[in-house]
Amino acid sequence: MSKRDIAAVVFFVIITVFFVFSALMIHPFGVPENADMDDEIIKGAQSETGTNNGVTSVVFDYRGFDTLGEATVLFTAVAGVIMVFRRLKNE
Amino acid sequence: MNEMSKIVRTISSIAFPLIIIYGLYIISHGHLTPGGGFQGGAVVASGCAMILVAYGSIWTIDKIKEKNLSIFESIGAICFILLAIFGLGFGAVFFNNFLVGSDFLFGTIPSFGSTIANINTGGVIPLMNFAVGLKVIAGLFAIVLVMAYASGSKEEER
Amino acid sequence: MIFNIPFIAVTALVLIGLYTVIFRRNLIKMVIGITLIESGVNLFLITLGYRENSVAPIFTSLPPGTIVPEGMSFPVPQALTLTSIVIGVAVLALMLSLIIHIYRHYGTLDAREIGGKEE
Amino acid sequence: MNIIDFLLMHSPALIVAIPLLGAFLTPLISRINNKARNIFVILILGLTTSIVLLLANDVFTGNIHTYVFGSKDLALPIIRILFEVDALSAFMSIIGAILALVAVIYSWAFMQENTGLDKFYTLILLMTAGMFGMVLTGDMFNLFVFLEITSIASCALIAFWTNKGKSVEAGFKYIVISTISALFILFAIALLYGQYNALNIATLANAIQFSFLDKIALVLLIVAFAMKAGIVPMHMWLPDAYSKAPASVTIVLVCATQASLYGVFRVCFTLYGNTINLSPASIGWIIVLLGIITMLLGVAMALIQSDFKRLIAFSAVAEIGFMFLGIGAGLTVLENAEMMAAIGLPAMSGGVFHIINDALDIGLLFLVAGAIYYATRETSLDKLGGLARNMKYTTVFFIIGLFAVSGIPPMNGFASKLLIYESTFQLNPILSIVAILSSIMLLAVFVKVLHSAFLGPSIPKFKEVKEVPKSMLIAMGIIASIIILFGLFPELIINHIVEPAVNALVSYGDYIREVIPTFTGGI
Repeated sequence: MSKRDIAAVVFFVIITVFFVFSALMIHPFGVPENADMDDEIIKGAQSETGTNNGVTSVVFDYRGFDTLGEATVLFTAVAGVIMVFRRLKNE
Repeated sequence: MNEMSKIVRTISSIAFPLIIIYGLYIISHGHLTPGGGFQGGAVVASGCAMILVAYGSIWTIDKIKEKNLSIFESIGAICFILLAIFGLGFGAVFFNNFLVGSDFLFGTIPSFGSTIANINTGGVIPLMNFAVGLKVIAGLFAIVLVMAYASGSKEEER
Repeated sequence: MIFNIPFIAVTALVLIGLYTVIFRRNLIKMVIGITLIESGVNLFLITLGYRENSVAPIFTSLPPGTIVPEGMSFPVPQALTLTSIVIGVAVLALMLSLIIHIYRHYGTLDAREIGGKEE
Repeated sequence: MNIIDFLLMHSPALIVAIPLLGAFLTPLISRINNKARNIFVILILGLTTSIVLLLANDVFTGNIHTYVFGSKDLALPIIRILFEVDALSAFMSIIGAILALVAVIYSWAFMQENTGLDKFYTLILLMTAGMFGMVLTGDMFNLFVFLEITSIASCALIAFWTNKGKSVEAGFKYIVISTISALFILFAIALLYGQYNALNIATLANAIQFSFLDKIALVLLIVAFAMKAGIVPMHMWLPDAYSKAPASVTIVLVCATQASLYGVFRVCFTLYGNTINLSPASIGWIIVLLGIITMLLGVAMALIQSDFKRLIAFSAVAEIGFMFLGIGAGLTVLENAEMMAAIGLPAMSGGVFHIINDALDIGLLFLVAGAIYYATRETSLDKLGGLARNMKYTTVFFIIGLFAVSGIPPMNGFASKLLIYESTFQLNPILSIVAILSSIMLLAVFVKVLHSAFLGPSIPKFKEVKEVPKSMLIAMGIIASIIILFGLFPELIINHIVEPAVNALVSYGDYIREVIPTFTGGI
């Protein structure tokens, strides 16, 4: 095995340990420890944003700027793909 | 990509309008039921991709150029960011939901708890859903179209 | 312990993906690995937002007897997952189009062969 | 309310929104003609730069700006996205604004002969907007989103010359590295969210218990950001990406790398600042060691390169080492107030000052390399020669960059490196000797370039080479004049720009207290 392979194995083992421990130590499924932010959002969703859908109220109102970012990511990818497949001058 | 057999083309022509209507329904009811601009846009874009697969990329790129799709995408994105900037004029901050509680379009506020669906709610959210929907339709279809055309034209060269 | 199955699935997905990215040489397989890691992370996010016996946070025709807000699952992780899925699609599209170009230039998809070749 | 107050109040949002709107409009504007598009892009970035300077001017006096999206007041618990601008964020956004503006001015002539330019400018604007978002945001998930915008845009731009296999390969390498690191960051965010049900940086910093899961999240965050910032064990992608991208992209890419460096600082100092129970001294020594290794490796690799752009890329790696040396040396004495005033603050201001100097010096050198490529279509040092006869201005700019990067007065590199040498000498003489040695080696590297590319006998192939067009000269001139300005008046810059940033880095308490008034920790 080359040095590079050994480094890859070590990296993989360390990350494995991290992920296994985090899956073991996080709170049990279905019993969150803390719910401040989400309770506040569910309570306010109808009166503040006028939507019946809590998820949409988060996506487009409470965290609307994230959605702008998300739309921008898609825009970036489209621009990137079209640019990569553009017609070059000498072709 | 070459066009497929006549059976496939006919079936996809029949299914295409239904898929479009279903996608538009998901977009326009985003504030009431599960779904929204991204999901509905993805449905419509996959309908368009079905047409692309059935008729072939050369036929499709004759009908609609990726440049035009890119313009549509820009318009969707500009509408979205303008709706955010309008909040700055009305409510003095970005992403202010300035239509909620007004007598104008989509201004009704539903009562707390379980309610029946009323499409005239949500403030700017339905408008944003439409803007994002337009953007996603044009964007995803442009990606698929460009990639299909580029990988297809290479095959012909060989 | 049986209730923690989603977390086990998350770990499995992430580790299979990571294994594929690190130890496979084929570029398409690397991309598949990245997609697997991404699904694992998305599953993790959405799992964190579940409360026992809860319904989706949608008020239209709510089942009678639902307590608000305790009887509803969290909306924020769902929104985050939505964002992360769209980002994943964008990255996937770009990676695949670069792979098409790499294949045109080098005629192979093996990462090591590409690294050794001159143009 | 007059227009200045209005702009100042909304500036955190406008700094991101204006380039985004510009990017969305560019495909429409480029329908008119190319000249209109170029002017439009320059105008958009000029407007953004002026708003950044307006905001920075206010922030450097000690205010911290917060901006809540969608609501006027800041209600607890924070459920909306929050932008929080302190002096460090303002400092980083100044770098980004200046270099992005220079990059588009340079591109006018440099990219003129290429196709697909409307997408090129769109992506440059998107990359700049993503960078601003990364440094201004106060929300972890928002940071992830903007990180992705930056990396997708830069990946597409690195692969701009798709007719060259190597640049497509560099782009692919970059996107794989950045996607994996972004997914690590997302996983760490999910860990934090699962425990504390919050995404706001200040709220999280207040709530964090430093449990085992938090430690995992910390390691994942630091590994991911360090991978993107090109710190030594994870720098493989950096020389490829820097050397294969068009020169005007590289200069923005330098800023994007530094925005990731900002991510490391924000995570270490603010998010975990209150709870990290390793002593700052030991973290400081780790950072110093990392800096020394980065420096030596970068210089050693730069010495053996024969490709001009690759050589500059490796010296960029070495420059990152200087920043780490300065900031790490400051951390080692953080707990001792006397030593801090005597050694720590100068060392840290040297390190932070070097961030902006590195961006300017390396940026100028890449622009010179791009100019040579434009004129001769060649970047290999073995084939170049005698260019000083025909390209007088470019040679002058190269000499300015050479002096600046190797820390010779009266350039800006001297000001920041002197601070680092002086303070590390008091800490441990070996450190400063190694730093001076690397500087001298950098000088040797670039004198070699000067000799082989600009001086020497003229090569028949390059007899007809002409000086590059005006827009490229103007772009290089802007950076060169800023370099000389910083070199002539270092005190002014250090007092008004660098020291507020250093204070923001050290005193994380103010950042948290701006959102959560009851927070008591912090220096």
